[in-house]
Order: sequence, then structure tokens, then C-alpha cells
Amino acid sequence: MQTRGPSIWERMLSIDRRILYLLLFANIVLFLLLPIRMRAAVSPPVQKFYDEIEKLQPGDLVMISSNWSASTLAENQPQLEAVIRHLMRKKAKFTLISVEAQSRDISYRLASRLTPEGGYEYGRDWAHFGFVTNLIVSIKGMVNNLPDTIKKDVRGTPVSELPLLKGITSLRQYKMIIDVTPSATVPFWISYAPKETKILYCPTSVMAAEAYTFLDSGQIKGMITGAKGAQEYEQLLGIVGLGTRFVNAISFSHVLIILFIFLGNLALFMNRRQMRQEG
Amino acid sequence: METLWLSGLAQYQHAADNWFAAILIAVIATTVLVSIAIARSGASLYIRRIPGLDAIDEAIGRSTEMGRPVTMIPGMTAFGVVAVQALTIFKYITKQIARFATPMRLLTGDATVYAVAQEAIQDAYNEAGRPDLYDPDAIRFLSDRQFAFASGVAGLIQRERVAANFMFGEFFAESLIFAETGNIVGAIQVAGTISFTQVPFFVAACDYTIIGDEFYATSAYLSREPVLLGSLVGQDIAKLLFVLIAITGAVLTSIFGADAPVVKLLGQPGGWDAFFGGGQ
Amino acid sequence: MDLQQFLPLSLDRINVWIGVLCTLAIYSLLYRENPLYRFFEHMYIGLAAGYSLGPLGVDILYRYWITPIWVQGQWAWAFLVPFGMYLYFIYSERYGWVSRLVIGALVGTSAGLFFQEFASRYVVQLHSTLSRPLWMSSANPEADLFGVITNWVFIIILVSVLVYFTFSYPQKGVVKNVATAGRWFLMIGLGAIFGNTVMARMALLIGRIYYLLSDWLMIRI
Amino acid sequence: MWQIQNPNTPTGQLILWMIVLGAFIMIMGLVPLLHALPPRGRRAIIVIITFITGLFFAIEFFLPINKEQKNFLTDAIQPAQQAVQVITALALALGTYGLVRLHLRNVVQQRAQWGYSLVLLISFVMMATFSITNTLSEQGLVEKTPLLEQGFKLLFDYTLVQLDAAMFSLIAFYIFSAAYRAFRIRSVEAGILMFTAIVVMIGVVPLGATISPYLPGVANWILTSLNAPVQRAIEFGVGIGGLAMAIRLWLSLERGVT
Repeated sequence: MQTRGPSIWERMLSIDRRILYLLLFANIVLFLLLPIRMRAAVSPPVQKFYDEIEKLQPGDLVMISSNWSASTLAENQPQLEAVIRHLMRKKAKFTLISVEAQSRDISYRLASRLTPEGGYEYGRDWAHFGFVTNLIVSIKGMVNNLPDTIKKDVRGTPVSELPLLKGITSLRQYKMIIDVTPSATVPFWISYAPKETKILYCPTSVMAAEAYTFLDSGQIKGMITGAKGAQEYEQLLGIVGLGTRFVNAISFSHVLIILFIFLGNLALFMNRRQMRQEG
Repeated sequence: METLWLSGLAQYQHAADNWFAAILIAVIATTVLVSIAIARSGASLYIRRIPGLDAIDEAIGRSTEMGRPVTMIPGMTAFGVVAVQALTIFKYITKQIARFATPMRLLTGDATVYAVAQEAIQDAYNEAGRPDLYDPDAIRFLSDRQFAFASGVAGLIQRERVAANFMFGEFFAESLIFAETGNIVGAIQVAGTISFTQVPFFVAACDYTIIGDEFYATSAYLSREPVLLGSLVGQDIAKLLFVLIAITGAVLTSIFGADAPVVKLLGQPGGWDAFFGGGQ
Repeated sequence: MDLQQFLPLSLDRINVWIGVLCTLAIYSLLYRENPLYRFFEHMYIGLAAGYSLGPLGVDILYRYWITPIWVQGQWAWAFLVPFGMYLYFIYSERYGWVSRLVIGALVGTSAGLFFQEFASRYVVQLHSTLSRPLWMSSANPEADLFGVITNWVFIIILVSVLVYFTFSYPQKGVVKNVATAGRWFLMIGLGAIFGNTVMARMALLIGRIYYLLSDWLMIRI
Repeated sequence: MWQIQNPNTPTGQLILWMIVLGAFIMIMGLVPLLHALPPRGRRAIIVIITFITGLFFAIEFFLPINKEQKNFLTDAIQPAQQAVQVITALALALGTYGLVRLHLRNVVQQRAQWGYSLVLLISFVMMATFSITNTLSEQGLVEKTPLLEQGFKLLFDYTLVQLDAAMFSLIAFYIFSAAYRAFRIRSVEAGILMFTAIVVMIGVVPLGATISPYLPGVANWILTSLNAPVQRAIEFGVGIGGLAMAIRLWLSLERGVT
């Protein structure tokens, strides 16, 4: 019996996965270094997000719920940075809260680093409420009695003594809630936040598709989808941030994946046909 | 109030903000409880056989022809409602393959599920009349770390060249590693999960995927547990009620406009204030 | 590139190099499972678990339990933590069931809170669905042809997917066709999730490679 | 009645310590008593506790409200949230306790690969120390020394954060290899799914807008007009299922789990 080496299709199907890994790595390095900048078509949810923040008046209070840890840093950090920068342009005051332990420190450090840019001072213009274990009851508590529910900020100051929360007794006095998150926290805000506040959403891309039903019903007023959405937002703000730096590599990693889904199907198809021909 | 609604700001603090919601909750809760009571009283409730079950049977059939082992993976599912229902399905599969003495492996990433699974699989072999086939070593707790567990599963699937791979429960990012390895060894794969973010990977890589509520229906169909059956029937009625309200409401909106009192009754804040008194 | 600045000679650079070492050790798994990866994986689990004690201890226990008792004198809170400690009986074979008293309280809480979630999350979506005009008329002056068609598409897809997820009657004839269409429509939603998931995962890897290039190799991007 | 008069005097502190100690002894003393109950009695207590905690939030939601948007239970929400926070924290710490217990046992009994367990325990202890002192120092309760600041920065920013980010970026590699080796267009369903995914993947990134100005619009139309109703149907299914499960769990009807 004549033995034959594996056909090209067979060899393609049994390619070592490590070669694929290297290919992806090289693709990303290449397109990260690529100096061209493509302009995005700003998607409607991002535009709505931008417009909502544009409507804020100086001194308006915004709650940022930051629930991401380092694992989704590449998606959520560009979002949070862009949002804080925009809030500072509008001179809106903000407070942060985290239901994710790591995010307590990550978001506190990030805000501490960014706020001097806008001349923001802790306590006067922004504050961090720290970590809570159960967001639902925290929201319910804040609606009914905010100072008693939060008690103290991360620096140990009773929140009723913070200048920016002077006269604030309830979450109802906030204008807006912005949820920056990789997990299912936005339903908590949708379900338990007071009706006086608008909800804006910065999910990782994984969760964006599911949120379109909330955008349709108006339960969410705007959405920034992952790092890609952050790039669109940076374009609207006219700044170059992480999103803008990442977006070429995102585009072309998609091209690579689509190409390989096609190749994989082709190789399988050709291989089957060959085997059938050979009986 | 209307302007608030039109801008989409409608998170409710109390039932008084929207009595329609309270009425709907009461109706659905009653329906579910009544159906459970009917199921418990011994009446046999009908649940249709979903196509996913045929896919399971077909996979079992083909794996017995090959004589290679079958893997069952509840993944990292923590012990709870979902894990118990996944085990119901695994019990069914075990009973079927016991007739042909096909070997099985159950791989879990949760210690509590591991303990319960041992009991369940032993039961399955006893019920199939083949207690001799039960091998405690076939049920394995590999690791509670996501990727350590995934690589353990991948290694086993490749070493034993499994014939069929069943994945039921809750899955996270590791799902695609299982599906990919199963695909490489040419296993017939059926997955069932309530984790919608992982369903696409299963659809792309498995022969059949049982999606969302179908998962609960499968286990209720197989276990005939009255509470599950009754609840499922109650949920069905609620879903049809939602369909009915959506269609009737859309027709009413088309005829009378979105601000007509009759449309307001169907869930607009303050729609029922004339009857009950409102929130503000 | 200035070698002096690149090498781990200052405190800041040492930190960056440690971060890179961590990343590369984790990536060594891609070649094969190895002791270095295991070492760093266990370190990761240990660090993550240890870290959580800070926020748990200070932000929760100190803020919500210690301060109210010892600073404000609200003595009744004293009973809370011992009751919560019942949870830790879960590892006891004899008294394990006691932990279910606390679990029961947590389960009851989330069940009781769900009614509000049902009202604000789902009923609002129901109302948003039914307030879509299906034809143009004087009752809905702002409805246009495209909007009306979109509304039909919306309701048809919604209904067929919901019908697909019903189980308590035999699906035959028209209903079966509707349900099959429902499964196909479902695939559109799942495809959207799929595309977005790929994007998310790629972004995470890109973020990591960006760190290697910009922070470690000091390339301006 | 719920508050003692002068908590910050030595006498006040002593009284509070006595109360806490007494509470601890009392609650723990209840365990043998509870254990003496027959299985049916134990179950009854669990069922009652589950029911009452659920009832509190349910009544607060359903009862009519006054002009200040409150009913007689609304003011009790604040202390209730305080209690839930603390209990949830203890539940979260339970996972940590289980982990440490397991690896401590590995080390003590020198089980296979106990060296890795030791690594885990050492990093746990170090990080716990730095994390707690760092959080306390932010609140001004302990002094912020350079050693503390540097140590926490090293452990948190340059080790934990890096490991966490690296661990999850692995999935990108897996997706790529799975896309090539397992994602087959084997049916109409898989075909629809892949087609949608590809249009979305290209349409939403700037490359799509560069290829054709219509692509982003098409992708957005798919997401808002075709994807949104699907997601809403899923939401309805999940919501109704969630309500049914909430009722089953609240009334302790679910078998095999509780």
C-alpha cells in the first residue's frame, strides 16, 4: 500500500496552537505600533452618552459606580478616564463607590491621579465612598438616607462633613449615575436607583449586546462599549487616550480572527472532500 | 410624571409608583404557586420534549457504537439550583449509557458539587440495575481554579479520546477550551447552559446547544419534580401573558396614542393613581 | 532606547520589571503547563485573597460594625457578627446545618428585594414594548413609515423568541414555525454577543501587550 | 434605648465590651440548643428566618407611601442595609477562610505539591497585612510610613494588578485558537450566528467605517433593531424565571438545594 504524507489541508488542521498564539501576538504588536489613526463613526449610544454629560450644569452631582478589577483594566480604564475628564470639563462634582474590592483602590488611585488636571480637590469636588459588599441594599439605603448609609468616605471623614455633599441627604439629589463595570451591576442601578437620576453605562464589550434592550426602553441613557467605545468618546472629547491607542490593534485582530474562522472551515471542507475522493 | 416617563426615567422605589407592576407580580406569583400546587396534588403536567433531548439521545447512541468514554462537565457551577438540575441531566445520561457499559467521566470544579455528584451517579447506576459499573474514580474534582480546571479537562478529553462530551450548567470563559478540545478529538458535543455570554461559543463548536430556559425545561422533563414542573408551567403562562399584553398594548397604542388612559393603565407610572392613589 | 533607563536600576524600574516578570510567567502557560506558572498562579490567588481583607475589614466591618458600637454606643449591633459567624459552621459535620440559618436570611433578603427589581427592570421594558405604534394614524403623529416597520420587526422577533422559550404545550404547525424562527432570531442576538465578546477579549490582550511595549520597552505609542 | 449614653468614657467602653462578649457567648450558646431540635424543627427555623427577612423587603416595597415617599418600614432600610453589608462581608470572607484552611492543611500534612500552598499562604499573609494597614492609614488610623506605601504599591500595583490582567488576557489566545479549530458553520443557526458576529466585529470598529461609510450604520441597525428585541425576550424569560425562583426560595419550596 502506498503511503502518502498528510495533505496541506490536513497539515493546516493539525497546526500547533502555539504557532497560532505567536501569530496573534505578532499581529497585535504590529498594529499597536502602526502610527496611522483611523477615524471612527461615533455610534449613537456613545453620542447619547456624550450629550447627556454635556447637559450637566457646573456643580451637579454624579455618582460613578466603579466595579472593575485589573482583569478588565484594558476595557474599563480608558472609559473611566474619559468620563472623569469630561465631568471635569463640565465642572460637575462626582463621588465614587465600588462593589468590587480591587476597584476600591484602583479607582481611588486613578481619580487621585487625574483630578489635579482639572484643578479638582478631594472633598470639595470629588470623594470616594469606598467598598460595599451588597450594592442593592446600599442603593436602597442611599435613596432613603445617604449620610447614614455611607457614614464615612475612604479617608475616614463622615460624609455629612464633606463640602461637596453639603445639604445632600439622598441619592435623589444626584443628577446622574455612571456605572463602569465588567459584571452585571447595572441591573441593580436600573432596579433600585431613584427615578430622578439618569443612568449611563460603561460596560466591557462582552456585556454591551445585552444592554441594547435597556437603551431601547430608555432605562439607560447612553453607553460606551469597552475600549472601542472609549476611543469614540476620546474622539468626541478631542483627546488621545488608551482607547485611541488600542483601536487599530482591535480592528486588525478582528480581521485575523475572521480570516482564520474562514480558513478553518475551508480546511475542514477540503479535507473531507479529499478523503471522500480517496474513498 | 409623564415627562419623566417620556425621558425614560422610571426606576420605582415602591409599588405605589406603578400599581400595574404590583398587579402583574401578584398575578404571576399566584399562577406559579397554583401550578406548583396542582403538580404536587398529583396531576400530571405536560412538558414538551425539547429537541435538545433528541440530540442527547443521538449523542449517547453514537458514543456507545464507538465504545470510548463519555465526559460530563458541570464546569465551575457552584452548588445550587443550577448544579442540582445539571446533575439530573447527567443522571439520565448515565442511566442510558449503563445499558451498554460505556465508561463515563464526570469532571467538576466545585467541591460540593463533587460530593453530591458521587451520590447521584451511584444512584443512576443502581437505578439502571448495574451497580457493578459504578467507579468512584470516574467522578473527579480537578481544581477550583478556572484555568487549572480547564487545562485538566482538556488533557483528559485528549488522552481518553472521548466519544461524546456533555456540558451542562453555568460556564464562564473556560467554555471555549472544553468545546475546542472536544472538537479536535472528534467528540459529539451537546451543551446546555443558562450563561448567555457563553452560548455563542457552544453553538459554534458543539453539535447541539440547549439555551437558557430550555436547560430548566430539560431537567424538569427528566426529573418530573412537581415543584419544577409546576413552576415551569406557571412561567409559561406568565410569558404568554407578557406576549398578550405587548400585542394588545401595541394595538391600543396604535389606535389611541401612547398617552391614552387605557395605555397608561398598562404600566405607565401613575396610570392607576385614580384607583389606588399614587406615589407622590 | 537608553539602557540605563531601561534596566531595573531605580525603584520605579524594578517595579515595572516585576510586573513584566508576572505577565511573562503567566504567559508561559501558553507554551505548556510548568512550575513557574504554578508558582505565580498560587501567588496570585494568595495575593487576591489577602487583598480583600483590607476592604472587607475596614470598609465594612470597621465602618458598619465597630464604629457604631464603640464610637456611637449602639450596643444592639453586638449580636450581628456572632450570628453571621454561624456561617463558619459550614465546615463542621455535626453543626453544619446551623450555617443555613444565615444563608436562609441572605436568600430571603434577595428574594424579598426581587419584587422591586421585577417592577423597575422588567415591567418598564414591557411598557416600552407595548407603547410602539404599529401603524401611522393621527393618534401617533410622530410615527413614520420606517419607525412603524421597525416596530413590527421588534414585536415579531420578541414574540417568536418568547414562544420558543415556552414548554408546556405541544408545538405543532404554525406555533412550531414561529418557534423555529424564534431560535434563528435568537442566533442574531447571540452573534452580537459573540462579536462583542471577541472584541472584549482582544482588548484585554492588547492592553497587556501595550503595557509590555510602553512601560517596559519604553516605546512611545 | 438602643444606644448607651456615654460610649467614649472608660466605663462606656467597658460596658460595650461586656455586651459584645455577652452577645457572642449567648449566640454561640444557642447552637447546642438549636442542635437539640429534631430535624423538622431545624428546618422550620430556617424556613421562618428566610420568610421573615424576605417579608420585610416585600412589605416595604408593596405598602402605600406618604408624601415623603415613605411607609412605616422605609426608615428601617438603613439599619437593614448595614446588617446585610456585614453579613455579606462575613460570607465573602468565608471563601477566603476555606481557601486558607485548605492550603494550611496541605502544608501541615505535607501533601503533594505543598510547596505551592506555602507560596499561596505567604503571599496571602503579606498582602493581608499590607492591605489592612494601608486601608487603615488612608483613614488616618495608623501612620502612613514610606515602607507601607512602597510595599503596598509593589504588592498591589506591580504584582496583583499585573497578574490579574495577565491571567484574563490569556483568553484572547484561546479564542483565537478555538475560532480556527472549532468554530464550524455546520448549520443554518451557526451560519446566522457567525454572519451577525462578523458584521458586528467589522462594523463597530473604525476599520469598518474606513471600508465603507455604511458599515457602521448596518452594524448599529442590527444591534438596535434585531438584537434588542432578542435581548428583551431573553430578559423577560430571565425576569419571569427569576420571579418564580424568588418565590420558590422565599417559601422554601425548592428541593435538593436547601
